[in-house]
Amino acid sequence: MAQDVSVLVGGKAGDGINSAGAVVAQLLNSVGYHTCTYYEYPSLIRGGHNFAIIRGADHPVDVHRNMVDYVIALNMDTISLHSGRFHEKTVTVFNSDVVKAPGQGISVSAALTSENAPAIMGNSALIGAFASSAGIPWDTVSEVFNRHIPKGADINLRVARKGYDQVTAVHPINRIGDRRFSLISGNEAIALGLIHGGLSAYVSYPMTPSSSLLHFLAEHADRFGITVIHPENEIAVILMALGISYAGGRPAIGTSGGGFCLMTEGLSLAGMAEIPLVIVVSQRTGPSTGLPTFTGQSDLHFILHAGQGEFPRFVVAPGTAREAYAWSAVAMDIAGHYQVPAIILADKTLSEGTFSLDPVQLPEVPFRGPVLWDGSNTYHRYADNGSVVSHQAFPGTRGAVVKVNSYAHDETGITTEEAAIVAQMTRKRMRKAAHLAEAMEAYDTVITDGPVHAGTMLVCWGSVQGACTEAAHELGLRAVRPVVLSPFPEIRLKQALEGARRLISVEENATGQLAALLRLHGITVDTMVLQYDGRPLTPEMLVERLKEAGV
Amino acid sequence: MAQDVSVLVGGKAGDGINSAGAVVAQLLNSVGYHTCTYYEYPSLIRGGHNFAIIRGADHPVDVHRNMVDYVIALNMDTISLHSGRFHEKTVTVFNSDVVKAPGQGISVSAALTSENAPAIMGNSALIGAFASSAGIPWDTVSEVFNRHIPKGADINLRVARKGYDQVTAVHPINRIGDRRFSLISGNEAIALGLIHGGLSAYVSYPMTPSSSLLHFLAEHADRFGITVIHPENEIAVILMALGISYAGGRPAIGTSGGGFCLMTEGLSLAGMAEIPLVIVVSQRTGPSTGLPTFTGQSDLHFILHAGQGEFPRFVVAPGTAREAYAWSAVAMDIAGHYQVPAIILADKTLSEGTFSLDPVQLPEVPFRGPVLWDGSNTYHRYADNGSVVSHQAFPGTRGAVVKVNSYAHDETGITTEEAAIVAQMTRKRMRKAAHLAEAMEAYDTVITDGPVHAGTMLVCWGSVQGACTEAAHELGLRAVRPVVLSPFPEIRLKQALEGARRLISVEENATGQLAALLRLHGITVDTMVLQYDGRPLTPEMLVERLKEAGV
Amino acid sequence: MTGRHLITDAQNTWCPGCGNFSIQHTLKNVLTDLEQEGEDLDQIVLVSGIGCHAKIADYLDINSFYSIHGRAIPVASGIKLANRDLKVICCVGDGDAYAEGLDHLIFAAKRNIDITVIVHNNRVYGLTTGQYTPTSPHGFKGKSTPMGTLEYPLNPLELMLASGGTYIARGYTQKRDQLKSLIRGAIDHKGFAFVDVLQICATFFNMTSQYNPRVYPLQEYDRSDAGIACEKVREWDYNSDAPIALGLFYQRSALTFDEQFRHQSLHGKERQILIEEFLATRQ
Amino acid sequence: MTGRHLITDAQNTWCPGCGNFSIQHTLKNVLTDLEQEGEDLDQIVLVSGIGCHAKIADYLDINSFYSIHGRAIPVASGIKLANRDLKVICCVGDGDAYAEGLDHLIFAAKRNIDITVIVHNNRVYGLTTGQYTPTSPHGFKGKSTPMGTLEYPLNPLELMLASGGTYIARGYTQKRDQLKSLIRGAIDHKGFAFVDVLQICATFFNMTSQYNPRVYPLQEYDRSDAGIACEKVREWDYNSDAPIALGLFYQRSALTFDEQFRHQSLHGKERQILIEEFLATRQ
Ligand SMILES: Cc1ncc(C[n+]2csc(CCOP(=O)(O)OP(=O)(O)O)c2C)c(N)n1
Ligand SMILES: Cc1ncc(C[n+]2csc(CCOP(=O)(O)OP(=O)(O)O)c2C)c(N)n1
Ligand code: SF4
Ligand code: SF4
Ligand SMILES: [Mg+2]
Ligand SMILES: [Mg+2]
Repeated sequence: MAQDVSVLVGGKAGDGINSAGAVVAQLLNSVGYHTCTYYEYPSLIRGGHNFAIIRGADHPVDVHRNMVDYVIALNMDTISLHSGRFHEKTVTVFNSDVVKAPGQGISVSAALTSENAPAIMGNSALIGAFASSAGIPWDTVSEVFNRHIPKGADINLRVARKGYDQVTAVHPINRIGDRRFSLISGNEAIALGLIHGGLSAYVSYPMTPSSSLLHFLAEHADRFGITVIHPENEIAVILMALGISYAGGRPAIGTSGGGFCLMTEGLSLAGMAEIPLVIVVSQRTGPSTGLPTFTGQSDLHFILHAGQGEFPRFVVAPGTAREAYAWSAVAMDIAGHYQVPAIILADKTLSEGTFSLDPVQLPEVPFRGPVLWDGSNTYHRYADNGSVVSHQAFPGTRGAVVKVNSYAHDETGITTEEAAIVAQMTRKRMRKAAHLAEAMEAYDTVITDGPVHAGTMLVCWGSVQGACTEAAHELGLRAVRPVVLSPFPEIRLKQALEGARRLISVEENATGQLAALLRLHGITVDTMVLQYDGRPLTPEMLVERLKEAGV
Repeated sequence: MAQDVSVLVGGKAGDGINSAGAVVAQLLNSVGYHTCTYYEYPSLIRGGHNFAIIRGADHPVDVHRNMVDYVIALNMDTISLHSGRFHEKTVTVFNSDVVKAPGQGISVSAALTSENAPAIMGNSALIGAFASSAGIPWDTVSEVFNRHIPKGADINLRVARKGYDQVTAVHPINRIGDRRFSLISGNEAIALGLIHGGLSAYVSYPMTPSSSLLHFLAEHADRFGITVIHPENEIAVILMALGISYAGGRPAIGTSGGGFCLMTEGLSLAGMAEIPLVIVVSQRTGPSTGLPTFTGQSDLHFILHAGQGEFPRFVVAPGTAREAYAWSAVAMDIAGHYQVPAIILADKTLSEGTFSLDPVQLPEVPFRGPVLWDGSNTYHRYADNGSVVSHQAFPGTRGAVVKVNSYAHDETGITTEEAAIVAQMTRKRMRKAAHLAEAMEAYDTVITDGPVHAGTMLVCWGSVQGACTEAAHELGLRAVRPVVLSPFPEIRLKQALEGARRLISVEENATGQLAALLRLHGITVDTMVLQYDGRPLTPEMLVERLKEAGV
Repeated sequence: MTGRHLITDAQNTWCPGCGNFSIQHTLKNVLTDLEQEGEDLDQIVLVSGIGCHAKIADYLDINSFYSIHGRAIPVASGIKLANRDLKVICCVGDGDAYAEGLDHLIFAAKRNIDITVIVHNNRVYGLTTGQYTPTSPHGFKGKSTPMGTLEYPLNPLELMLASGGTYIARGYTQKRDQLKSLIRGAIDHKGFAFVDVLQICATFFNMTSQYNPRVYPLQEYDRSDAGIACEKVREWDYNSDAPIALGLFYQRSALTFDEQFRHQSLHGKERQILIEEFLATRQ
Repeated sequence: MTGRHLITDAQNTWCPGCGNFSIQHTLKNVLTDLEQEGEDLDQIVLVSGIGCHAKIADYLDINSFYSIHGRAIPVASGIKLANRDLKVICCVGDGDAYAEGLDHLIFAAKRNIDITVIVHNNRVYGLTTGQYTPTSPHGFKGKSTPMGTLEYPLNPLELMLASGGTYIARGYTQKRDQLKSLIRGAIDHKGFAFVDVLQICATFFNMTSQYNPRVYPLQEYDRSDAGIACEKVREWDYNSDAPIALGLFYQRSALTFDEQFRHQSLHGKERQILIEEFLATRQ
């Protein structure tokens, strides 16, 4: 039987649900499970209901499930709001000081008092109790605490022990392997991918759900030798980054939809002036401020068309942390090589979820590298010499006058209004799109899963792939997903979808944006399953929705 | 034989080509011609080559032609740069002080000296000479000057007379009617339409080719009882306008692509908060600063998808000044009624061109009017009571607390994160799109011209319709054009295109944005004729391009 | 509506000890006073940006425009321009008004548009969980600057003085009576009124122990003297350990932007005639 | 490249009599001097916004980034951050830097990033054919304000002083020698240097006859005294008929933003190892 367990930890904002969730995930990690963790919290700092669902399995998992096997309840809401997630055998571990429920209550206050520990360590008692109820050996608990809560591990462990000792194993989670994965969030995977791809500077203005990317890179700036800047607003963000790129740096920027709006003028400048730039956009529920801490997939067409005028762009929507890592590195490379903006389109579920990454089998990323001036001939920034791109030189290079320009310009970068030159330079820019599309044939731009001959196929993009893949497995369907959205992998997608009698798109928006994109490429979706309340689809929810749709 | 004459006036920037063109157009207007005038000028204040092509005909005309029958040359460039436009019988009138050419030279300096007139009046001498060469009676010249150059008409007329007397009629332009039309630019037509639609305030930051809309409305603010504001930047523009609209005003704003980028965040706010707003976007050659004084049609998809998240919007692209007038009024009404952003998508050719509008047969515009709160029951800004839209009330209304919100909100306008309410309010907003689409059935959303059974059909949008219609006439094709682009008139367009064996899209961009939009709606374009050097297509250019394409 | 409750049913989600409570309470009291003096509260509009501070738009049961981050001020300006009878109050954050949308603040002051801007200046981005803002002290260790900022803070009062503001004040969330009189004064002031409120952020930047010993009320002087005001304003630069003056630093009267517009409201037929008249000039 | 021509082949399209010629000429002379003193002109970068002024990017044959309206300053900041060896000069317009992108100017000053900003302050939007800008005098009749503006101008020097600028100067296009020394001083200054240049717009706002009788060179005083500088800066408010001081108003030395970043450049393999090391901490 497949090993697959889910643990819910819930409490008030400010109760430390995030770190409790992280420790639980590490406990599962320590006994050999692949994990993923979903965090849900309202847009406020204290109070309100926060929860995490940690799932562990003997196979890679990218999505949490509705039903949970263990509940760690810091407050009563955790029981009452989530009762629908409990099954007969769900083990409940709770703080008996504030929660009345059947199951394993322990007095957190008593545990704290006896160890003379501060209130903030209360979670440790419950984690200890959970570990015990799940039959996780004390050694493992102790190792995880020492490793991941280095500050105050001792006293935390003493508190945890109080909880551990009050509870007996109800429903053991067995050790299933000896490998431990690295647990990282989607945003961390993006950050590491960017670094792998050569990142030299990250510029960003905080905006959920992209902020943790800024925080992570700021924290590790010295470690990775990068410059991290948080300027006055998103307009400054993109323009600074373009300055950095022009001067030879390799910048990325990050934001969410509202901040991206303010970057669109700079995006068009990047397109016209052919300045490499990577932009991470993590989607949340829109429009406008919307639900800032909830997920969504409603910015696809905006991202594909943002900025006045026409210019090629690379858009990739990774669906897993591993893909986020690999494609972020690729995006850095593509931007640098083709001198185009490259957009990594994520969403809250991916950005803020935590996933198991295999640290010894990191994806291999083929690098093209930038096309640099070799110093011969007079340097012309926009030379149209038949090659794919003009050669880049950076200011400070001896003998090169490097002129970039937002106006229509000639090969030297000087403004022109001459019709023939304008048309030629437009073709030169647009040509890059064709080359880029060709180059993409070497990458896994379309992911497929499930039986090739399934009559019904699901098509989706981004993080919703987790639910799609599992629902498809359950229902015997095929799941197909374009990872790269521009240039659109039309041919490969058509091949992947060949033979489908019924095509169902699954998206977290209200209009079916992928379905529209498919239609544009001659692929007709028969049914759309749309989810737009900010909550990500789980496999169970999707199975139900598919059954409603007659699958 | 059809009467159809074209006059080119050329000189340096700062030479007053615009006003010379306007006077020539009025001369043709005075002898009963329908006119249109195209202005082309580089992005600079003095020097550089400017020209105007004025076309007059016995039928409505919306586009200039390549070939001209008269040339008024203020400088040598006008002859040398445009020689390709001259035919055997082209009459050349020029300033012999600076131009050497065959034709009718007059010494402008002599004319000025003899009348003791300032240099700036030099054009009058050439206009006089042109009028004479075209056989336009002196009375007509005198009347036009008195009417349209009220300041200094006398002395201008004396200078004009000098030119008039030195030249004889070569190729007379006969009076063909007694009606005079009103000559207005596309931007003026938009302005008047907005006023007709109830405009109370216009907010804008200057940006070519939208600036003349700001200038016109600023100049006539008192006349039309409107408030005109030019704030610090485009972000302030849209947010101020949203404040005005919320408070019960009826604002419009205007810009071009680069400025529109900065408005996208406010646009999404308008969508979420359901605040009526009309936005005029006049396109120029992109991307980025591009060719600021040249035309383009490359912002369609950006306009259709701008702003994070999903919300209904109305997008109309008028093709003529008359349509600009009518649809601008409609846009005001639609925005107010459906509480959505309404975008009028123009381009430089339409915005800055001058056209003949029949002042006694202004288009009739059916008005729906806003849906207002009647004072009964407690006021809830976002009441979802089964009707198409929530009732509007404005702050200051006794008994109504009017709360609008960029966050996901409940019916009262207070922030919510509850899944069910979020989904319900999303549906409530999206429902407006369906209602709007239905309402559009009462409007002429698709324009057709030419034989119904033509095997080859041209499809286009916006100002390029002028060239399309004439080329279609010449080649016996059918020309079809959606005026409304969102909600897209799919059914009507399919009806209009029924029977086409070959469908050719004609657009002023490099990727075929209308063709893509059609594909999205199941209509496949076979051939695209694309023009992207900033110069509008003329009928002759298009005929040639179509012939090259095998038509 | 009179004698109304002024507080909505929305659940309040500020952290315990947050200075926003104090501002909300003060504003509510000011509104209650106004109502008792015969003002119609339906003529009040609250505009907010996005941030912890901005939740006040949900909490106060008056007309409100809960706008977007950094952009409350142009919204407020538009509202005032469309209806001069409204009293428009803007509650903005320091990230909001001093970073994302600083230009709007400066231009509102320049225009002397008759609105009131209350900055909930907790010197940190609260809602996005603790990054530095333009008024955070040098070396502030926030999530985006874990090694400490490399910049010195702006002095918003000095900027306002340089921008033409006609009512410039600073309050503190722990001096409620004074805060009330400053906010009331701002609302009563005809023209652009600016109140920088030192607001405690209990979670990310609790400055109570720094502020309490340093704050003092400004003494009497001619409030219309820009020279003295400038000196007073520069006494504390939002970074040093200098004493922190609280009160009204500067006030002068001047024409407002909004009062210079003539408002005419034309109806359908009138518009039609004016359009036809205009078109005749182009014949 | 040495002894180079410095002027491109691009056709110059400024109006006859335009003050931009003077700025271009001055800048060219400064560059020539620098080169003669052994500076490598390949290390100079010019960044411009959009407007008449910005055409200087086409005309000077040096590295240039012809950016977008209002946004030259963040571009320049980025360039400096990426390569501290470059000398970065920003030529911006008054519409550009005081309206569309004012916040960037203020934040560049606040950060004291080591770039030079030269504002071609013709007090009008030239390229868009004559609208008022933030420094146009009250009542200015431009195309967007045909009845005259209702606002008073900003005093950019005062704003810069309030924002932490470390080199604040004003020049005039008809005082070329002084202008040259001010620009040279700005380039030599380590930190954020700001030169507001009163520039004649021959076509839309020719102030020659107003400026010529009023301008005078600033006398000696301690340039690092912010108090005196403030007084001097406030003497003329860009609106009144007061005398117009030209020269360097204020200068002080301070750490720059850019010099506080440690630059490390890691290569592929090093990055890989660091990533693996990091991932191990998450096991
Ligand atoms: C364009 C944009 N960028 C970023 C954000 C994310 N954001 C929301 S609130 C906030 C900062 C709030 O700080 P402040 O204005 O000081 O308010 P506080 O929470 O401290 O009251 C930010 C950056 C946003 N909503 N919109
Ligand atoms: C976002 C944006 N808005 C508006 C414009 C149009 N525009 C181009 S230049 C300019 C004003 C230039 O004024 P200024 O900066 O004073 O420069 P000057 O021409 O006077 O040198 C404007 C508004 C633009 N290019 N981009
Ligand atoms: S984070 Fe700070 S500002 Fe926000 S609610 Fe909590 S205490 Fe108040
Ligand atoms: S319009 Fe003014 S600023 Fe522009 S080039 Fe002409 S004189 Fe110079
Ligand atoms: Mg704050
Ligand atoms: Mg200017």
